[in-house]
Amino acid sequence: MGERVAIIGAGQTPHRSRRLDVSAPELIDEAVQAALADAGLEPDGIDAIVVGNMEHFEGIHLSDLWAVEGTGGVGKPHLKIATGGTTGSSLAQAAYYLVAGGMFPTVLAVGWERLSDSEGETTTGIVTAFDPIYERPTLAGAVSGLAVMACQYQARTGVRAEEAALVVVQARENAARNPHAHLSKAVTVPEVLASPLLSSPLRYLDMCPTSDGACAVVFTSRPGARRAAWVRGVASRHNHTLLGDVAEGAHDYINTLEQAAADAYGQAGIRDPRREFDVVEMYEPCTWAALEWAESLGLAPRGHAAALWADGTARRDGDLPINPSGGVLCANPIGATGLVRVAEASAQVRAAAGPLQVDGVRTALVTGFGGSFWSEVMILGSEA
Amino acid sequence: MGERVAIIGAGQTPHRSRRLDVSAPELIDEAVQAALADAGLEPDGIDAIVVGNMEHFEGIHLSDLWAVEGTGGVGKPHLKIATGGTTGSSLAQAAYYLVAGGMFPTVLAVGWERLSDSEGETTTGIVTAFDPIYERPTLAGAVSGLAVMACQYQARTGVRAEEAALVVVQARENAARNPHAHLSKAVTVPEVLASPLLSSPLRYLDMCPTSDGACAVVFTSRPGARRAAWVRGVASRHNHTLLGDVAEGAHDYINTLEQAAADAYGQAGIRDPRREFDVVEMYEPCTWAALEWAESLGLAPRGHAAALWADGTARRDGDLPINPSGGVLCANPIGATGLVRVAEASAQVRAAAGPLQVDGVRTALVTGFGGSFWSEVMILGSEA
Amino acid sequence: MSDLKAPIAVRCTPELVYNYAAGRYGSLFLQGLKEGRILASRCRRCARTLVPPRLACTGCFGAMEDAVELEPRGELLAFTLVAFPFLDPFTGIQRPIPYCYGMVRFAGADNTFQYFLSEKDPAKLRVGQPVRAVFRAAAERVGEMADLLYFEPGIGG
Amino acid sequence: MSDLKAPIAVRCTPELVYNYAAGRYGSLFLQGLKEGRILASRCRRCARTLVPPRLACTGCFGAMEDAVELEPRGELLAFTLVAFPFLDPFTGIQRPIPYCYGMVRFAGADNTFQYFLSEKDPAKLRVGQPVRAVFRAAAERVGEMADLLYFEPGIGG
Ligand SMILES: [Zn+2]
Ligand SMILES: [Zn+2]
Repeated sequence: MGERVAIIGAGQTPHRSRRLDVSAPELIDEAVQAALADAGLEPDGIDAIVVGNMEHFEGIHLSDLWAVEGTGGVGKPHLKIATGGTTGSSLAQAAYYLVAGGMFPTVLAVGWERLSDSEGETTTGIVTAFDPIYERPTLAGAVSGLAVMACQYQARTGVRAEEAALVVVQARENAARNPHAHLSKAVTVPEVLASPLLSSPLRYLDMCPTSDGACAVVFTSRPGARRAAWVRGVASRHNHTLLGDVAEGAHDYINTLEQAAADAYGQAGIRDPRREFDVVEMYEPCTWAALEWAESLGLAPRGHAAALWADGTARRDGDLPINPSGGVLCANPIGATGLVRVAEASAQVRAAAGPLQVDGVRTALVTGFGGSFWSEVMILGSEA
Repeated sequence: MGERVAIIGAGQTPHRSRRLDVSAPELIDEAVQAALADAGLEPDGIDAIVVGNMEHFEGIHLSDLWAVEGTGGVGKPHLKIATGGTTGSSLAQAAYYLVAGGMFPTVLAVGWERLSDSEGETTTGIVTAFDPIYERPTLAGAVSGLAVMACQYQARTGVRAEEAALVVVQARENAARNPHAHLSKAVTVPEVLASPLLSSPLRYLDMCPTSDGACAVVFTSRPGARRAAWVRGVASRHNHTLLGDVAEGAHDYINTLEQAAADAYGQAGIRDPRREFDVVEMYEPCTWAALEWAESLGLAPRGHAAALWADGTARRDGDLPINPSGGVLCANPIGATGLVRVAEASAQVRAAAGPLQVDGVRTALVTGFGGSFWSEVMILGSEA
Repeated sequence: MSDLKAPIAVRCTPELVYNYAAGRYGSLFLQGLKEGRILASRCRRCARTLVPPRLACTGCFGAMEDAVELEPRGELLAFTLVAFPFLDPFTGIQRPIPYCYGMVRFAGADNTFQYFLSEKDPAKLRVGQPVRAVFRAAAERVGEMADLLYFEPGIGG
Repeated sequence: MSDLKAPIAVRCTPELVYNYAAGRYGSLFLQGLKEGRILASRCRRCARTLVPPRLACTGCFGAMEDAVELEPRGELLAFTLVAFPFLDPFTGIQRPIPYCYGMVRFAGADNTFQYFLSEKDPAKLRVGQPVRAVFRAAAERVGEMADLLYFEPGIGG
């Protein structure tokens, strides 16, 4: 049902720890201009704009108002999306629905964040996203939320910290080719294991950074002759208010991802995800999450995802490259992060990924994570 | 283009200065249950939910996460909309688009706010919605922003404060019939003129209150045999980041409203708004705004809207009733306020407005206001 | 436009006050803590039992009309030791570290409850361990979350 | 669920710090204030002139590549006297009241600029009045908005 929808262009800023040379609208404008150029469009070729960040990180409480000069949205249909970590993937889904619904032929999705503006107090900001009475007293943001998940995963599977560490070792190798990446210095397993403990079992190098950056992606029902990545599946599963309801004891912590994947795979006719995807751009906020969630996505049997990284399968030249961009572990401008996954995967499908290009990509899997262990999945393909 | 969309039910909480007896999700649930009952639906009859507030008023920075237990949104497609004062009208527009696009047959829009949770510091919250470098130093929230507009209107038209005061005198008369209204005590013109100065020329009784409350409205493409208010026109105009760009000197301060009205009137075939509308539910945050904006809507010639209130036209038994509910001047749970206008207007069209019912309503005009003098317009009719 | 020689940043340190209504169900729970009791809500439609109690059932969106008291003990399903510094949004100053918290399933509940643990060495904790709730002395309890001090490893652990 | 006898509210007073990058155009403007100058940006495509200067033209979304200096005077298009108390988000304490601000169109600009007025009696102000910008003494200017003290009524007013 609905129009078929293609991605025909994307743009990113370099993601950095502090972009003091640009204001927020200027930062956004960098990504928007790059996306318009990549899509071969002028501003008047955009029919509507969806823009997102998490406004408490900047303390600007109408961030769409603030951003409008950077997006080119003055006088256009303009919608802000802010769903926490999933903001970027929600932007992509909203843009998809707006185009698929037939009312806006071409929609620009714009995600951004300036985490440096809150002087590194990202955890404080994240804590204020949760219930003030029951969960704020204990929660230490995404770090401790993910640590609890990792504890449960470790207890269930017996996977060791050195196995999880391989995820960031490989991510940094990939990021070394990515000019947009925030962190691209090589790290080793012993360095990961010796890095400071944040929240057991998570150490500093297990966790994603906080970045300033922006990303924009053009969705259209009228790609004409342009190289297109077609949206073949879209699914979102948000769940409960309280983390205590999320953690009630499914066989995986984040069953929203398994549910969203099943929905999207059904739409795209994917039966064997391990074989049918040519590349994955996964939202992996920490090393342990990459392992559990690869299993939730059906890329490895339960308890055995570590082998994907250990045996080379997930390498950029492996059988199923996972995050050839370096992923969230190497750049995390939160409101843009999920959209960067879409931008990278669409570039792979469009054979426009430059130094990051994986050979012969026809089908790509994209995920988003956020909120109270919310999950979003998008599948892109070279054919509609 | 798109599916025809009807409103088949709506629910509100009573709007009060402090609802300490319910938490935010419980407050929301009151409105949701009322809307489902009014529409004759069970929760499983809702295909998607759009929910909105302005999260900085509660300091809860994933308000859709917090609200989900109240909306019944667990596991459903679920989108947060937060556009400042326009939040409620944006919710209605988003729900309309989701249904019109054909992908979700029935969508529930839910708006809410608990302004008492920030201990009355609503102005502080609103200031943080504006540019931190250029406009926060001077701005005193919506109060001073609207005062500047009123100053310009007064200078241009010569309208006197006692003429503007009639707007709230009539609003309170109407609110006396409305069990949901926050303020329903009668006031007189001398009382308005003697009330404390907030920001010249606005006095305390010229300005809307801050309330705790919630509202929910059901939009569907499948009304069946239910009484329906059909959406016949939808338009939104958001503009610039800086108020200094807004105020650059059009003949009316808020030319977004004139533009949005022209767009929506075109969709609905409205040529003579003064004659063709049977009732108006206008977002009037202050008395002076009601005057200027009635002119922007074409309900009176420029500079002459005060006559609508002076000669009885705008009374609930007048020729063009404006805000028979009492309007924003009598209840203002910000994230719900624009949606309350839609709820009230749809009830009028559905002949379901009870003690507020105006005789023979076939066509209703609804507006929303917010942001940097943003405007939204929706037209409802008894026929599709 | 000229080159950027000296980029400027503008500082703002807002201090805001929020006062969150616990509402009917939350007030019941906090009042229960004052009495040293753990209160939950039960759904008549799907029999789900949830703590803290709330209006709408997470399983079926039904109204949870029955309050039930749970034994103050349960099973530890996951835990973490928080060791990094950050500003506590309740106070604006750094939260004392290190501290442990975990997800506890009360006996008879369907969900888990996130709260502090007494033990500060994660090596001494294990998933599946029984734990019990420890309250402030009765005279010091005021009807707030902090009336519940922490969970501590229980017998059988 | 039992009746609600004593509703409970939970207080939270977060204190947060933000440090906003002015960026290339904003830094130019603030540096200009330090020098006692009003700098604007001009669009090559549509000739619009805007103050403060910014990257993207509000008229055509073109890049505003030219900086221009404006005379420090203009016309008062609207004004208000703020007389009610509220917490200033810059400081967390009450902003000093009363104060006047207005919308000023600089000579040569297309938009208006919102800033303080020296006059505190609105009866002495009128729409259309000429005003001029008054700066801090040169030695005290540091490159921030407060380097511009206010607008005061000018000759011809
Ligand atoms: Zn139930
Ligand atoms: Zn221009």
